[in-house]
Amino acid sequence: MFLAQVHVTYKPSILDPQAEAIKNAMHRLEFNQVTAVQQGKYFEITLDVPTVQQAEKQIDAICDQLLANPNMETYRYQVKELANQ
Amino acid sequence: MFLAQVHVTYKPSILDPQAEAIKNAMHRLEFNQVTAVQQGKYFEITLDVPTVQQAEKQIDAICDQLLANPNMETYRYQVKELANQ
Amino acid sequence: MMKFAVVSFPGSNCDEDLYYAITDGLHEAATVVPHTTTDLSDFDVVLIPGGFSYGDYLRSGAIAKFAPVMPAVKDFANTGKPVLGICNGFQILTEAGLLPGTLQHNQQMQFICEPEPLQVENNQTMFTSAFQDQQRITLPIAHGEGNYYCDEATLASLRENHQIAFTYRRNPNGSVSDIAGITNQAGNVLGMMPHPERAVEDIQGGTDGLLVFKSLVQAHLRTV
Amino acid sequence: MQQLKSEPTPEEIRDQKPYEAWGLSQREYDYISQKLIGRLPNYTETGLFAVMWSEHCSYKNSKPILRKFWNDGSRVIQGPGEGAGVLDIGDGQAVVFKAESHNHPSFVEPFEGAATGVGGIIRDIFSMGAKPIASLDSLRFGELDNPKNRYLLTEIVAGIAAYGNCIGIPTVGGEISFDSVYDGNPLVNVMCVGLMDQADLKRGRASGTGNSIIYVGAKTGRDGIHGATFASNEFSEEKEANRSAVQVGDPFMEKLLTDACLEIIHDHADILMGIQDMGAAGLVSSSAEMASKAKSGVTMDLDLVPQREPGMSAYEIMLSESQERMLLCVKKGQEQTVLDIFARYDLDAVVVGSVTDDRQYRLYQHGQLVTDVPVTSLVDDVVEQEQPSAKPARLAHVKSVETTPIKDPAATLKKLLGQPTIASKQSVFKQYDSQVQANTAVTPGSDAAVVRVRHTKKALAMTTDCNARYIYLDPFVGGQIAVSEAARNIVASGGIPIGITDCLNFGSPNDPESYWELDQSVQGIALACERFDTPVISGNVSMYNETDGHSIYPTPMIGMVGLIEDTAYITTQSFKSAGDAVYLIGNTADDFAGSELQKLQGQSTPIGKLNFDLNTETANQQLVQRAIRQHLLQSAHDLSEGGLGVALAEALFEANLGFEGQTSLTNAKLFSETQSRFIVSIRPEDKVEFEALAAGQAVLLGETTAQDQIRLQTADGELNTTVSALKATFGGALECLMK
Ligand SMILES: Nc1ncnc2c1ncn2[C@@H]1O[C@H](COP(=O)(O)OP(=O)(O)O)[C@@H](O)[C@H]1O
Ligand SMILES: [Mg+2]
Repeated sequence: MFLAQVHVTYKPSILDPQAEAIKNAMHRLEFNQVTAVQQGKYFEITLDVPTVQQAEKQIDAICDQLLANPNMETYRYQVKELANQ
Repeated sequence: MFLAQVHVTYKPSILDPQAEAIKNAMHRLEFNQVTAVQQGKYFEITLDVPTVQQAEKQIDAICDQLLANPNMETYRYQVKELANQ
Repeated sequence: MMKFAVVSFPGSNCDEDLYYAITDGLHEAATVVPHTTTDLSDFDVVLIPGGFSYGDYLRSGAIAKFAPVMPAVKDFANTGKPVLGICNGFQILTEAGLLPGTLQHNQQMQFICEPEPLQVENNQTMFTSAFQDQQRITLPIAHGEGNYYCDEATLASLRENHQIAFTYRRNPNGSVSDIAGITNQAGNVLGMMPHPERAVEDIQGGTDGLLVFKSLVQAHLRTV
Repeated sequence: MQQLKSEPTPEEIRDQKPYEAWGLSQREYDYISQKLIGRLPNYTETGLFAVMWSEHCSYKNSKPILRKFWNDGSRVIQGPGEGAGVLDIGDGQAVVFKAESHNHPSFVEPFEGAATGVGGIIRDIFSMGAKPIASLDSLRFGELDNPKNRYLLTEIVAGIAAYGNCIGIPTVGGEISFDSVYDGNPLVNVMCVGLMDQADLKRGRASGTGNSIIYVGAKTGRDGIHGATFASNEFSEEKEANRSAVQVGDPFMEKLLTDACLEIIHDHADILMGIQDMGAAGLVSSSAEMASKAKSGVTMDLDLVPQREPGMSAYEIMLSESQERMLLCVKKGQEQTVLDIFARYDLDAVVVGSVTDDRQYRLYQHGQLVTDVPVTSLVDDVVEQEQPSAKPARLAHVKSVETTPIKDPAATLKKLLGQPTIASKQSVFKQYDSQVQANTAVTPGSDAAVVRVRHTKKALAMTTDCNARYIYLDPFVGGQIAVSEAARNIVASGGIPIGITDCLNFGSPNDPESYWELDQSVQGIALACERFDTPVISGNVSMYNETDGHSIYPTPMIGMVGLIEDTAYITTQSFKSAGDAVYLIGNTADDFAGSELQKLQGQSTPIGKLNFDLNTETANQQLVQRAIRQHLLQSAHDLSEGGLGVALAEALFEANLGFEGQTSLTNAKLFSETQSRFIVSIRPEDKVEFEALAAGQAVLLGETTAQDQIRLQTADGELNTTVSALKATFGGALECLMK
């Protein structure tokens, strides 16, 4: 069993209105030292495959096809083996 | 300058219809070895404060007040010092 | 009679509205086909309705693009026959790669429902020939993720190929270049955020939307 | 009776009395154990009784009062007591509607609380066999200078929008008002309207021994356990920490559930014996009520119930308020037909039990019998509690009030238009998809919303209304006014009022003054309903709207539906063109008690005496109805908060028109809130005919112009200002206050 931790974030060139809104809210709450906010999605995916290679291959495919929109998003991930229960 | 990487996820008892829908989509794409999907939000926050303690204190406050909904979500974070540009 | 297919995904909610726009407004034949359909070749036009397919979870249209019907939609588009995606339908067509670009969250992060003044940018398409050139019209919008985005190069090619069909006259959501609707390069796939099917009878507050469907009838008459 | 190891024994329950914290009194517990079941209830059973006997499920405190409502009338097909009420609208069709409150959940978790409120009321509508065609919301908040109230408004509106927009039911209208009494106690009431063929009517019945009980929809989790009892207890700041009650909605699943259930109702009515949604108190209330109404018993195996979390106890499974779940009773042997349909919609559906003939309610878990009590003991034997009632001290000596003369009516009008209660709610309602289904003929912003009935000449008008400041001054008269105002909105839109639903938002029933207010306002509502021939066909009671002993104004929200027999009668509030004559229907007196002017002038708690006459009200409404049927009216608008001044301004905004005229009223009276009034506009060529029809009930005020100016000569001055300035204030005030 493997656990993949996947981060999907906007490409730097994309304007993210949500992150802007969050930064503004922080400033309104007087957290004025916040200079930048980036926002993304986070997934934890548990896979029942025998090897880390297989897990990575599947996560790559899942990200490409489903989790990230290649027009505006990039992804990165980490795969860990889970201790047998 | 510090960078905080913040993960906000649902508490385990909270219904997450979105994660369910994503898991079902993976199965429909025949990634049948996926046994669980958890979904959350990811933030990268840059803070212009002198010490790591101050950064942590602010991030705690920001998470409590803004980023996480204490009724349904929990958060965790990591703070790193950024190399001076 | 022309045959319109309205593709219904789980979570589509404008499928019935489109059906009635065709049958009651346009007086042509329409069939609502489920997302499990694998052959659309019998139809003259394929319509992809608005709504929240698969809850619009993850990203709008992201899960719908894998629905069993989608290969048939692509095959249909490849034959050159018209495919029209409205609102969520537009989002699905971009996710599926049938149209360039993406629809992001509205700039003000809120859903917007209101009558929207538009301009017809290109009346030389299968979907707009019943309009005057540069005609000013009003159609309802109702979306949370209608902020059209594409990169500079894509925008330049959209302009060059006259793929911009409709623009907003007062940009409601932050779309690049006020874009409200675009076609593919071949001109037989249109995606638009405004809802023409909600403007086909006087009682709905206007009938500008009917001209989109009338254009499709004109285009069809030219082919037979 | 089986006892699970970790749970207290019946004797421990008797001694430690955990039921008191769940809202079950000692008397009730003793009555249940000694009289109803003849032994000590175990842990699960005690929990079931606590929730089924809560005010929210049993209406034990309010029932004696609710009986005073009037629910007859020739159109009534189904009155109160089912998921929703049903009225005949001709052609074999019926309209179905009900309103529901989600006040406490929306305070605790505003987005999800409001969203699940929408989800819940929709299930009530389609469970009757109707297609939901429209929703309306009625909201109350504290003043917007408090950031908490701005947050609540933002999140609650976003929650309503998220659910309604996704499921594809247009939110076509509603109301919002603000007063500091709602600090810590916002009101979130949602009304849903459905349309059906009368032949499709279904009810919540578990009938026919041996028939199957089918569970369908979302899996059961631990969400909202004790939500019902939670809603039946006073709220205190301390309990803000009590967060186990948070439920999350999934409108996508509800869309599938709606479509699948309606398909079964249409195509397999013969094998579907009954259907009900799992609302408050989830599985236990739906199954027990379905058995009670069919006078049968029911047995369920809880191991078969789809569960989201491992290790749930029987108590948790039965009390869970997970959303998007329905319970069906299906003919034995025909289960597969139903299961196949649900499978096609990707929905979990399971046979979890069956109907028995001995009227017992039995639950099994892990092969053990964990509950065995008479169905009637859960549903029908609840001891009603008529509470002591007392007229509030503030009403002992009511004086009439006078208002200070107004020198600059334009300034006053501008201020009134900027009050959040009066200002345009467009920034809210544009977040709602008000047009999906493509039948909305009048979108939010006019008096009532109008939704046409496709393929007929008919349309339905709908509105929600309640001026709680009037109820506070006089609940009996205020109750009549609430119904009358709703009716006025329907009539101004071209409809005939045909029925109402309500949400009775009150303080604690244990407070004699609150109880008196409830009783009086129900009697006022009943009286007006009988007069307008608008039976009360459904409704909802929300009591304990108190925070730390401070109660809201009594707020009995009225949701009314009207029938527009011909879409040609549809009328809106906006003037249509320059040169039309503008008339005021109804007399104007010094009615400043509870008015927005009074509040603006610094009297935040309303004072004074209300003045109202049902005969005048009916006469004026009939005039408008007749004039519309004779196609004499270009527009019609009822006068409400802010009186004539505000109504006149509102009628000018949409078409960017001006107005010029004169009146014998004083400046101050421009803002009097005398009831039973309308302003209407009429083409010059129709004036003679209208005046003959009105026979003295209407006075000519002036005419519309093409100028950006409103000029109205009064007895002691002149209202004179540009319309565009007023429009900017009216249009922008709410957004401005939200910043
Ligand atoms: N919360 C809301 N949701 C949808 N529509 C609303 C809401 N609040 C107000 N509106 C709309 O704004 C208009 C004016 O509302 P209101 O001032 O309450 O009218 P009235 O005084 O005639 O009852 C109505 O069309 C109403 O439906
Ligand atoms: Mg009104």
